[in-house]
Amino acid sequence: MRELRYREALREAMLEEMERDERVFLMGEEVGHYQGAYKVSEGLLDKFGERRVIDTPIAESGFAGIGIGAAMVGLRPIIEFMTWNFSFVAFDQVISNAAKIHQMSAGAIHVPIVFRGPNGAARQVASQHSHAVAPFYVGIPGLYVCQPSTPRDAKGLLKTAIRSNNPVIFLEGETLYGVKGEVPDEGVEELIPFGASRVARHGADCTIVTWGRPYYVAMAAAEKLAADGTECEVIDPRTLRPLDMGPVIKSVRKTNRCVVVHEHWPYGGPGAEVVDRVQREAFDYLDAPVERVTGLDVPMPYALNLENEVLPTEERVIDAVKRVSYAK
Amino acid sequence: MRELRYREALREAMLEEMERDERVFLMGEEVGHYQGAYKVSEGLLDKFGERRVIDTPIAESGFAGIGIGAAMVGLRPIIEFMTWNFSFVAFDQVISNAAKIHQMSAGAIHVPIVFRGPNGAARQVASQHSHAVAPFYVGIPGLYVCQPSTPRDAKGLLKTAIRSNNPVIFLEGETLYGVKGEVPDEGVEELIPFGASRVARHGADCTIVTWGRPYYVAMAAAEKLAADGTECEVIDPRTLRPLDMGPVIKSVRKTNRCVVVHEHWPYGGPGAEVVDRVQREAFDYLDAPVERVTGLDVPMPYALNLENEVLPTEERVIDAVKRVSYAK
Amino acid sequence: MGTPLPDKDDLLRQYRSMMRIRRFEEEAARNYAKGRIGGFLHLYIGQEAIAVGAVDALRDQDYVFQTYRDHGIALARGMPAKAAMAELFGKDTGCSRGMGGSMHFFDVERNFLGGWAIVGGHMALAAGTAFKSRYNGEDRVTICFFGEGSTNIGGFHEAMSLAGLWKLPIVFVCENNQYAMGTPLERTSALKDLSIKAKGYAMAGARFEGHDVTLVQERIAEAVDRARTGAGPTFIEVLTYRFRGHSMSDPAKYRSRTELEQKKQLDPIQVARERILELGVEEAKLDDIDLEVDEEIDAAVKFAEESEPARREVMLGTVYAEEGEL
Amino acid sequence: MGTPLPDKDDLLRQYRSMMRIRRFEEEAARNYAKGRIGGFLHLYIGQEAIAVGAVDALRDQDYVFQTYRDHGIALARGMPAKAAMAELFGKDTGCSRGMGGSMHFFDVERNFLGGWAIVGGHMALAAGTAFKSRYNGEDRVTICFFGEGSTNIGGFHEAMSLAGLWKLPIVFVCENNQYAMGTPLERTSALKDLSIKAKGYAMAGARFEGHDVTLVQERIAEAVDRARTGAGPTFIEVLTYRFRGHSMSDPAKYRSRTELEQKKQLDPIQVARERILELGVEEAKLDDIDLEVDEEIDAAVKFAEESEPARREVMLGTVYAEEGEL
Ligand SMILES: Cc1ncc(C[n+]2csc(CCOP(=O)(O)OP(=O)(O)O)c2C)c(N)n1
Ligand SMILES: Cc1ncc(C[n+]2csc(CCOP(=O)(O)OP(=O)(O)O)c2C)c(N)n1
Ligand SMILES: [Mg+2]
Ligand SMILES: [Mg+2]
Repeated sequence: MRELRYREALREAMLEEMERDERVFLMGEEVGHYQGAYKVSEGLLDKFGERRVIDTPIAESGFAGIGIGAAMVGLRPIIEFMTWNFSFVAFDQVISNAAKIHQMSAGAIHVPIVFRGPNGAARQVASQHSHAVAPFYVGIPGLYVCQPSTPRDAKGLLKTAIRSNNPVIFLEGETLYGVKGEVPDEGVEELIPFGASRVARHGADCTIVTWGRPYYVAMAAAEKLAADGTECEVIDPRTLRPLDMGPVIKSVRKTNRCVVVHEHWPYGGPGAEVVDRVQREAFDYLDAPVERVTGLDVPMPYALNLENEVLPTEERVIDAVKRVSYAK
Repeated sequence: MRELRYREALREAMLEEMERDERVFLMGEEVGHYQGAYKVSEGLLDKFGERRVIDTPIAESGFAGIGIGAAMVGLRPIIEFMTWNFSFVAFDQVISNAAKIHQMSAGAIHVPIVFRGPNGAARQVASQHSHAVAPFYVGIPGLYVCQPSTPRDAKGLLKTAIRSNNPVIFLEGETLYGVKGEVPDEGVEELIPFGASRVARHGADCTIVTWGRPYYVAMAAAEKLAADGTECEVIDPRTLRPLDMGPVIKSVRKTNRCVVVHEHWPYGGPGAEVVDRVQREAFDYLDAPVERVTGLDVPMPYALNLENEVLPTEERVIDAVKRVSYAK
Repeated sequence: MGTPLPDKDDLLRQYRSMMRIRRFEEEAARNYAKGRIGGFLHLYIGQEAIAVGAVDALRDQDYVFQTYRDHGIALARGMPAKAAMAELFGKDTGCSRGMGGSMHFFDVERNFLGGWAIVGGHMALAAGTAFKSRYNGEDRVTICFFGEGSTNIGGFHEAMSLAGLWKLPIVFVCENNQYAMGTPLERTSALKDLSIKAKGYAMAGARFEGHDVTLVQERIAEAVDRARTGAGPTFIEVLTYRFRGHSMSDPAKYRSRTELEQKKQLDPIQVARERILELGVEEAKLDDIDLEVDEEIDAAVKFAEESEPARREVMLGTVYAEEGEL
Repeated sequence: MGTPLPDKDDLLRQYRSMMRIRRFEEEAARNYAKGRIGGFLHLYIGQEAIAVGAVDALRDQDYVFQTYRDHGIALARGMPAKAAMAELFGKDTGCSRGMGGSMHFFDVERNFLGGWAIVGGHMALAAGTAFKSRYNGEDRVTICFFGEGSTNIGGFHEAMSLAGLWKLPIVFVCENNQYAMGTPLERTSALKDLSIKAKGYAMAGARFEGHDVTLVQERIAEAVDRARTGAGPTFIEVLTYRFRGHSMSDPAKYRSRTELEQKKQLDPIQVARERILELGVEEAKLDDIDLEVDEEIDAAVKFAEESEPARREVMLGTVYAEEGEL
């Protein structure tokens, strides 16, 4: 298999789906002539022209709404938020419209739309630009939420998202765009289904559930722990809604311990939801409370030394695994 | 003690605080001449005049922002959202501004502001108007979140909120406004502190944590269970952020069982957070997994028969308590 | 601009359509009072000429969006009164199968795309359907209604900005009924003449009275034509008045009896009735129409009463759409 | 309107202020390239006459809001270069103690209230401070800057609507530097002359070139005066140009070298320099100023380098404000 960067994998997904289906278009700020603020859409304007790669003014609520409206009558928009921080000005469009229309119309209207863009901290962009937004979207029935960690998952999930007949929240990562990883060769089509957690690392001592940027932190921590004799099973849910707990529960029944590692703030969100379901579905197997390693409960400061403290670190993951293992 | 309606208790809190502090003002749609869409602010315009009771156009993001700006330079606004559903168009103002300013300015600027209004289902107002919004706000550092269930808590917490030097999310309930309850007599000032859960009912068999409208459902269920010999301890956290787990943990150590009852959707939010903390802090005391009784995971339909199914019911609470008690 | 000369048959048809809305809503109000209808119920009574005139300026293929005050346009567009009334009753036979209620009527077959309850929230959606028409090279037009109170919210501005910039085939119709709930225009807008707002978006603007269905049809047709021929969107302010409160729970104390009575002089149905009589039609003809309408509405109530309640399976089955080729 | 005649001393002071901004930012760019500054860094180079002219139209008591492109106005308002540079370096001695960075400068003492990174998000805040001035009966004015790309977002519209309706003492200054990131105005707005937007809010409007600091001061002073005397807000469009990319990561390929060179002919600092020489000041005097500014900026870099990093205690201690009487 070839290696691609996460950004390239996303681009390929869009390119292939736009070639496959004329109803698919990309709309957002700087997606066209500028080639994307983070170059995810590089080359797409040249290939598909201004009809299908559409630069917008700064009006997230407006163009999100235009996307939803276009989806209601048969198109399949990909709406790029330059970053997910800017989705907050379009929040009502997503929750009150995109998520509701299919049911409100008793199933008469479909809203096949993908909202995508970079999510989470992006190195020193400070508190208004560093939100990990999953907690705001995972709870909303009517939406799907993807947060792929690897290039392969990014491509396969984005293709599935574009073909979905439902609104999809697609959370990428500015600090993931440059990450390289294996992706199926050209011509080999891979659609990764929603609701299929991936076991990224096998181990019998502790289950780690993680997604997004902290996936790499957890994987690195797992390597270090392995050197000390503790083998972690690392599971990436890939889609946070639906949340496939099957492999997690199976793993916890084996390891009897669980640590959840995520970037978002500690209170609630998918982090707490995973804990809730683990204690519910693997209650009799747990030898210790489920622990979480999260972003600290503060607005993100600008200074790098502090940002590094706020985000989950390998040390904090290792400590948590040790705590649930009653080690040292 | 006298009896007041929840709506009257809120009105008294505003009236007393506006009399006490000239910097406090009320702003929102129909709060003045119309006397409040739900009559919470009835009479306040007559008493304080148009300078301090301000009707706005329909521009939630604009007037929320004006409130925040006014708070930055020394005023103490109460911003009424006609319902919390409409806070979604102002979401960015709350998360990116209100919650961030104090830290972004390194503590130089204060944002003493209260956002209040009715939250949750309000009988057949359908999916765009029935959001229980706590999950969207509880996770945000920099905010406090109150959700009082009783008139007394409504008054005492709102007074504390108005005097707070921080932004407060204050979630009322359209279906609570008419509820009557004891409130300290006139002249007896009661400020209920944030982060102080209230034990509403004592019992040794099962702990129920609940807030908002479902508090009454849980209390009624507890009475029925008591008739059958199961005594529930019902705890209302009153503020969801900070979340005072002390009394809950203490209770679970006694009852060894816990059920959480809330209106919001099942995924994440304060519901999952309570579960997370209970399993973490009372792990060795739990005889069963913590269960939750929640609003169903669907947009709220209009039809009354379905709305009644979506909202937590006494039967579902009773069933959950029985399940965690391994009864019947 | 003078009042255009109506065609007799058109006017009779429009009279019937307006009367149908009026009787439907009067019946709805009665049934609300009886507790058979719940939630919010916003009546369109007094504004009927706008919906009816607009529909006649449109083709069947054109898309229509409205706020929560949506019974009028839905019925004008041809929704059966039965489906409308059953929706209010929360029944499975309703136009939204009991999921939507009064504020969320849908009739996709007639390209009536709702029924929206968040002020300003539907305007970008409407622009999105116009975007799609252009994307597909169709000559469809979208018409989007909203109240004058909605012109201050961001959703209005962003939809207007994008539609103006991209010259989308859409007509924005602001039904200025003078009040947003209890607040009169002068307390929500620095502008008196809202049509001036069009200038800020380099868009065509228009402003006229809304009680004469013939005039409404003609003036909206101009804008529809502009949109259909690719000449860009229009922002229209129609001056009107609602004869009832904002919703059933509003006693409308904020306006005087005199004001109301004066405005009722321009009841669009009365205006049409008089015009029809002037055109030489016999009164009995109109009375026949009234009777037929009464019968239709009575039948709708009966239908609604007797229908099965909204179904749990529909609720659970429509949270997500099925996957697979669409 | 013709160009007003500048006063020599004023112009020298303004020249120094503009030069200080220019050198500060050039130094910031160098240190960014060296990796000493992180995140986003948006330079104001080319637009200096606006900040400096505006500040001279204001009183110390007046409130000032700006976007993320905020170094210019902060320095013009009197923020010490040391505090500004230390903030970019993420140091505890920075104007926001390392919490805010480039986009979130604050200097409450000088009533400079940020430094905001969400397009349109700060405009209602600014209106809120104007609301407060009126509430308290103070004769303060608020000035709020933003780019032309921000005029399409809801936050702009709602702040403008409310300020217009309530006649708040505020001046909205749209710095039209022709581009929003890589997008030129003609692709974001149907209007060419943005000042027309004022009409939609029944607000006074103005439009002028931004390279002549004297003109800027005079024209903004008119609007400030209007606000201070209770005659209502003004929407101003100032035509300008940024000589650098949108931020440090933007090579600005979307515009031609020729366009840039042509615009640089109207470098506000050069324009001021020539005007000063015309007024008979010796070149050496200007060179002295340049030298003094260089020294100040060098000292600022040194100060920033040597300062202690941002502190964990500040981060944790400022999530919530302490309670108690304020
Ligand atoms: C964003 C938002 N804010 C507030 C409301 C509550 N609300 C519903 S209708 C209404 C008044 C609307 O007035 P107008 O736009 O003039 O329309 P009309 O009801 O007169 O037809 C308000 C405030 C809402 N639905 N959405
Ligand atoms: C709501 C929102 N959307 C997008 C962005 C990303 N963004 C930052 S600056 C900018 C361009 C702004 O252009 P303009 O308003 O003209 O100001 P200028 O940068 O030219 O000073 C964009 C798109 C943002 N910060 N906020
Ligand atoms: Mg109205
Ligand atoms: Mg610009």
